[in-house]
Amino acid sequence: MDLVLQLLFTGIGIGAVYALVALGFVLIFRATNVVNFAQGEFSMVAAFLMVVFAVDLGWPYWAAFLVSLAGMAILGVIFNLGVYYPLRHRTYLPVIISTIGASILMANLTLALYGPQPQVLQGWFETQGIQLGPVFLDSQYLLIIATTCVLVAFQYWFFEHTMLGKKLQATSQDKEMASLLGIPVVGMIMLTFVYSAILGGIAGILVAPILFVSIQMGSTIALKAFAATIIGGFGDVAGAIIGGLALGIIETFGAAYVSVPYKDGFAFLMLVLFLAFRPQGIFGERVAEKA
Amino acid sequence: MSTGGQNGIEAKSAPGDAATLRAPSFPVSHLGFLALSIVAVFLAATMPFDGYVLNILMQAATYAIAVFGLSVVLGLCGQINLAQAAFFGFGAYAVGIGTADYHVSFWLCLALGMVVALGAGAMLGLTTLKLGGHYLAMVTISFQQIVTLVMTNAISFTHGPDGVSHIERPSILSSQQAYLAFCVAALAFVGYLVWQLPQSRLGRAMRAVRDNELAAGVAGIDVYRTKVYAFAICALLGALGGGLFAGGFAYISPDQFSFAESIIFLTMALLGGIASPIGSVIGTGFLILIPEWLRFLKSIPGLYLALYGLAVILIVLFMPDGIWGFISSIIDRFRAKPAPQAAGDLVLQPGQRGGETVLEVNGLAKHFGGLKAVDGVDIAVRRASVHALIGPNGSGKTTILNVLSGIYGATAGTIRLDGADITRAPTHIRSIAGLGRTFQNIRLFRTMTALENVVIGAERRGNELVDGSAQALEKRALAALAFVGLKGREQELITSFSYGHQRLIEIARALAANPVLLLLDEPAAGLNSSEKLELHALLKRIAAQGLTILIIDHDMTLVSEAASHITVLNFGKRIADGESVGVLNHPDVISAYLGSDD
Amino acid sequence: MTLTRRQFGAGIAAGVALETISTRSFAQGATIKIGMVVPVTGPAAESGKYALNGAKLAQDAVNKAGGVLGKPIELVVEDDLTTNPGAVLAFSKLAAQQDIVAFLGSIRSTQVHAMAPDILKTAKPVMFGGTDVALTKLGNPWLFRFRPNDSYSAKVISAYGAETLGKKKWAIIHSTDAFGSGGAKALTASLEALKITPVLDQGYPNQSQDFTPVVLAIKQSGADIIGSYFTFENDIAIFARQLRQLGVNIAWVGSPSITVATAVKLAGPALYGTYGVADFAEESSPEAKAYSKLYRDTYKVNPDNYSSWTYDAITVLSMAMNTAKSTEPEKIRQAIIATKNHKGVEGTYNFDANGDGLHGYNIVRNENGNIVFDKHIDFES
Amino acid sequence: METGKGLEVRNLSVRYGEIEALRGISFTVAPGEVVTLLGANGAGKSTTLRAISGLERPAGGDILFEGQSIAGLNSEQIVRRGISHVPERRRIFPGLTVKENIMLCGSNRRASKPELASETEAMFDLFPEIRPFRDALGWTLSGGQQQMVAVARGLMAKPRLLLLDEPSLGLAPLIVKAVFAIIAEIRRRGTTVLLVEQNARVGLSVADRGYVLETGTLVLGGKPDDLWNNDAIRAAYLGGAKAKGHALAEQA
Repeated sequence: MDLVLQLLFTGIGIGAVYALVALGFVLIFRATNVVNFAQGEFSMVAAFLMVVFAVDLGWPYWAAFLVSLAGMAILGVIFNLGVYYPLRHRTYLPVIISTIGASILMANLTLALYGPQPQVLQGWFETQGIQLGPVFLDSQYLLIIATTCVLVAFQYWFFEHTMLGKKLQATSQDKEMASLLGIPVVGMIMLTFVYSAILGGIAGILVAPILFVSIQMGSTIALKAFAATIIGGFGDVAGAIIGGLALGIIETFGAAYVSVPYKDGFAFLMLVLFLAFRPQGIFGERVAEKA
Repeated sequence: MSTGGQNGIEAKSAPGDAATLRAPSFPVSHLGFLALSIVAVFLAATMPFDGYVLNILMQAATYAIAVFGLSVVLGLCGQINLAQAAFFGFGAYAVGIGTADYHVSFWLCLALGMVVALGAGAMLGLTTLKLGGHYLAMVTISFQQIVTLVMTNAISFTHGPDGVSHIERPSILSSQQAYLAFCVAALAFVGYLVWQLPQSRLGRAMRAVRDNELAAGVAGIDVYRTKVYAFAICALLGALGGGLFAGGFAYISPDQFSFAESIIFLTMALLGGIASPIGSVIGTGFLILIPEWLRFLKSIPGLYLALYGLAVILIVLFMPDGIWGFISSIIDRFRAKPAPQAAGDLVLQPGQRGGETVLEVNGLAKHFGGLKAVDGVDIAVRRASVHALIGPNGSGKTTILNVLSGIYGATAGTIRLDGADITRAPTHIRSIAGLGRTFQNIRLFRTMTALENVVIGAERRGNELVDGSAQALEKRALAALAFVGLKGREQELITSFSYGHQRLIEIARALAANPVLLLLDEPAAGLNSSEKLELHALLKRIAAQGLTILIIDHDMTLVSEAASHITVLNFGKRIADGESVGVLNHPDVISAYLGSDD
Repeated sequence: MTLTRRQFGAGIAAGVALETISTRSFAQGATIKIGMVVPVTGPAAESGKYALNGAKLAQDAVNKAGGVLGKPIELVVEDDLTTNPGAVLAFSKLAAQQDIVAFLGSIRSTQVHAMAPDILKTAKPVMFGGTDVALTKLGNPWLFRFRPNDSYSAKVISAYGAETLGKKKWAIIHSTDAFGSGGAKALTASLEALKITPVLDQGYPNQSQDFTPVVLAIKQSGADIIGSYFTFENDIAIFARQLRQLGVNIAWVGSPSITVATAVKLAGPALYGTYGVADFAEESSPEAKAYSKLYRDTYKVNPDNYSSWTYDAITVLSMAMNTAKSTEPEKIRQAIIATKNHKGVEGTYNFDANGDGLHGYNIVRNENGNIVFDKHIDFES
Repeated sequence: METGKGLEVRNLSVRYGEIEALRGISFTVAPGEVVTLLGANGAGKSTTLRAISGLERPAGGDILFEGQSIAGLNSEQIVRRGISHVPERRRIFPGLTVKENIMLCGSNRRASKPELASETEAMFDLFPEIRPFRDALGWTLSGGQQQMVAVARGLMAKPRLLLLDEPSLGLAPLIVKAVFAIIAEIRRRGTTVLLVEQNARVGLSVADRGYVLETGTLVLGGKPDDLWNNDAIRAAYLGGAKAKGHALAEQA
């Protein structure tokens, strides 16, 4: 039982990381119908920015955090202008390739600028965690789970209770109609990329104290997050969260009870099963195709 | 996932492709290819290359074979495959494990690897039934990841991450140069086949599926099977390349067949231009050479891979058709147009099985959720008549046509064509049964010439007027184009035709199939008045040959003059049916169109 | 520094005979070129940088001491992209340059495997650092190993853990790549020789984000000592942290990666008190001490085994060429094989007929983040 | 018509690649007027509206609104100038509620959220039929309800010119009547309306003037009664004698 609880906690923790990155996927997909294969690199870049500001320059943690996220916002703008916007009228394939190119570019540019050494980034808390009976709760995982909850709540509030959120939704559902209502569609898409970059950045900064800051940290998480997105159903925020958590838990338990070396296989096996038998994900499409 | 016509890659492709890939009319280029291949093989066998150049060339040659596979599945058929490295690995591991551990003949291992990959590829292709776009991409990524995991972890069989060393190759090819020459020969051979593929029945089917799935189905192509074939061929070529690669480098390990490698294969295909094997070779060569050239940037780690990533983005942004697409469009400007070919007369001899009624629709309904787009409609089309189906916007006409041709399944009712029940038959089976149609928004295969479009129509299984030989197909297609008045423009690409002429080509495509019944969906939409007159004359000529036509159109002048019988729909129901003149003066019809008086 | 000068006294003497320089050296014969295949990019780019650091130090030392046959040596570096095909291409590119007399290969065994067929064809000596036992038994006469192979690391880990620490219940944790699974196999074998059957043999995939299941498996197995083969530093650091967090504080003797600077930095306190085998240990010899000081002065970071083997390789290679008075591959080969009792920074080199130079390991301990030399265990070759 | 007021379309042409959808049409809509564009499918009616609201770029000609050229502006800018377009097939946002759908159109001008909320309430007064569905998602509504939401949404922009594209499309006669009653109400309140209809009788019933389009060309224009009694309109819809030769009545 102790074992199960401990595995469950870790599973939820790692699942929350997938969920955070998956949120970014879903947002961009909903706004543009494009899968951003460079989403993981957003996390990596943010973590390196954090290292630069908090470790190398020795700024206070919160200041470094805010400046890093501001940096991510700028990256989101550049990404939109350089990688997505010029291709917005083309089919999905060139956009996929273009985001893959962007991911190679970001990873290796970071390597060129910062060098290959993995870096240490301290967590928010001094203490490592809490011993709760037989279960050790890592403080950073607790923070990640809490942040995921807060961000989901924020996202819910933002999309359901603000005009801006409604405008973003309208843009993702029918761009032409949105522009007829005076909604600045180009700006909305820009905003989506900025927000996704920030979300990816938060995920990266939160996970850095656990996984350390390395060039390839983004791509490993992103593939899993991608799987989580499909399991949850593309285009559904709640689905991304559930999918991420489910994946984290299944992976952890699968590793404990089935096989550690094939751990990564569970994610993809689940993904294939979902695509074969329930391609619409756990929740299905929220919006019917034929109105 | 949408399965619309634009599913897949860009509909527009290198304008030169179709022309450059046209082989049958250029016997000289066959010889040219042979000569070039012989020279390449000779050079590979005799040039005093040092080890580095040999390795580079060997890598390029074997990779290019795998990239050919992608040019088939992606370029010809428009389906994405992000697992080519896995298939490459199948071939490599078959040769590696087979020769190193079991000392089986290289050739046998190579063949075995190709067979296994063929099976796996077909299996992957089967998923296209339900999935397209991003989902398909994700399935192939998952397949790739699982294959990598097995390669790494099934240590007792694959040697795990240690990889397989001491891979053997046939004794006659034991020298590096001999082996390279052999790889180049294989490259040339496969390249020739891939070059010729677009002109084959299967190749045309793939291109049709890529350009427009709906139209392909309506033209009698089994879309699903075509995709499965494309995946299988892609996997087969991947495995061939991988097997040769293993023989060339004598050592393989799982990281050579990872997802990252699949991306590199894809980029190679895109960089060169996905629609052509020449593009594949160019792309492969570039992507193997560029990192080598850029090694001078090594003083800053990561810089050249960063530039590589940037290059990928720039290519996608500014050279959508790849390098070869760019070059061939330039070459194309200086290419002389082929001489017009002689065309015979088009014969329309629809076979006759059933009785007087060619199409019998009973109680047909199509509901979309709560929306009753078509609600219990009866239509009977008499043999050799022109029958019109009319009604205001949103009355359900196009829905009926889509149900008739199998694009939508019927909610209720039956459809009998020439005596046979086709209510549940898939699109291509209906076409084989003799149903031909055109679309309201023209659905032609846009990267092909007019002739190729019409040849696909003529190829319909069940067309008894052609024996399936290339000459017979071409002859019939030429006749069909001449029949609609486009003689002399057969070799031009669809994009160079005016809108009105594109409509005529679509009709020619349907006519070439020698259908039992021709469905015309708003053939006059978007035509100017002189084009409408031409269309009218054409309809008369078709009717004169005894072909039954069911036409939907808004141009009442055309409908009333061409059709002998009219069925009128409103709100998904039949509101009038009978001889033309009577129906058009029917008060319900007038009020449906002009609004009721009350 | 004094050390290296002394070493190369003979070299200076040999360098006088300029005319004897092989006619094989071509137009730009002003330097003796040594090719080096190293990961400049990719996941192992970091270790590549260290490897280069060590090689450059040796290059400077050799050149200051008069070079080889009177000429300075020059490193020609090619990036292997941290991939096997990359290594093959990098090597063949270097091999195509006729004036390169010898090469430094990779520290990664799979890359050496991949390059081996080309090395055989090139027929010039290649110094490498991969520790897979099989590499020097391929029947390839041109391979020279400058680190102790895995059979020694396994022997040393098991001997130290079972005999010095007196632990009998072993959990073996290893990456599933070539290095990890090879090491685990060797460790199981050498424990069996000590009549010990491990209670747990657990592989994990590289770049794992979470080791909770592994740690819990160790907990359940009731092991009292961990023997580990980790490939990547971030993996070992994540594992170490989770191990401590979940309350496992048993003894731990690890493969060399547990001692490298990055792992020590990343893991912090989680690795305190662990033991590692280290081909390089600062305190193990006066040579290693001198080298460490030089390295630290030059690069401002602590030295580790990524740099020490390349340093030794360049040193021994230069020495061999000076001894052989030639850059003929066969003569260099003979001279390297003949190298006995050379005190390098990694240990004492006694080359055997297979091309293995070292036959033992240092045992080091992580004391509050400092790697402290414990003892050196050598075996007969 | 005095310049500087209403809408003036001058020699407008629009191309879709090969197809010339509009071949140089000119017409005007005076302030307060309801003008109906009639014509068969594919005649260019929707294209005209799309060009005015900025969804299509004109290939030639000009579009003046209140004296200023709006040709070439994008649709976001045009809606801010006071032109609201209710497009064909309604285009309700399927994943937003009715209330949200309606509220969104207020976003072209500066209005606080409470203001928008109270204006939305006012819309429900105008369209009492959809008030019960205020919190239902868009896609769950019937065609007629969707049409009302679409019109309400269009009105929320407080337009001086409302473009309505086929409001009767696919609706049962009773619902069509209801929708046109609302258009009459909108007209009574003084909003200028440019209406596209295929249903000529209904389309003309609320109009001050009408025009008939045939394959991208205006063939006829005039008062509703004159148009209704003109054989050409019957020809345009039901075939027969061509409508050519009828002079386009120029407005005073």
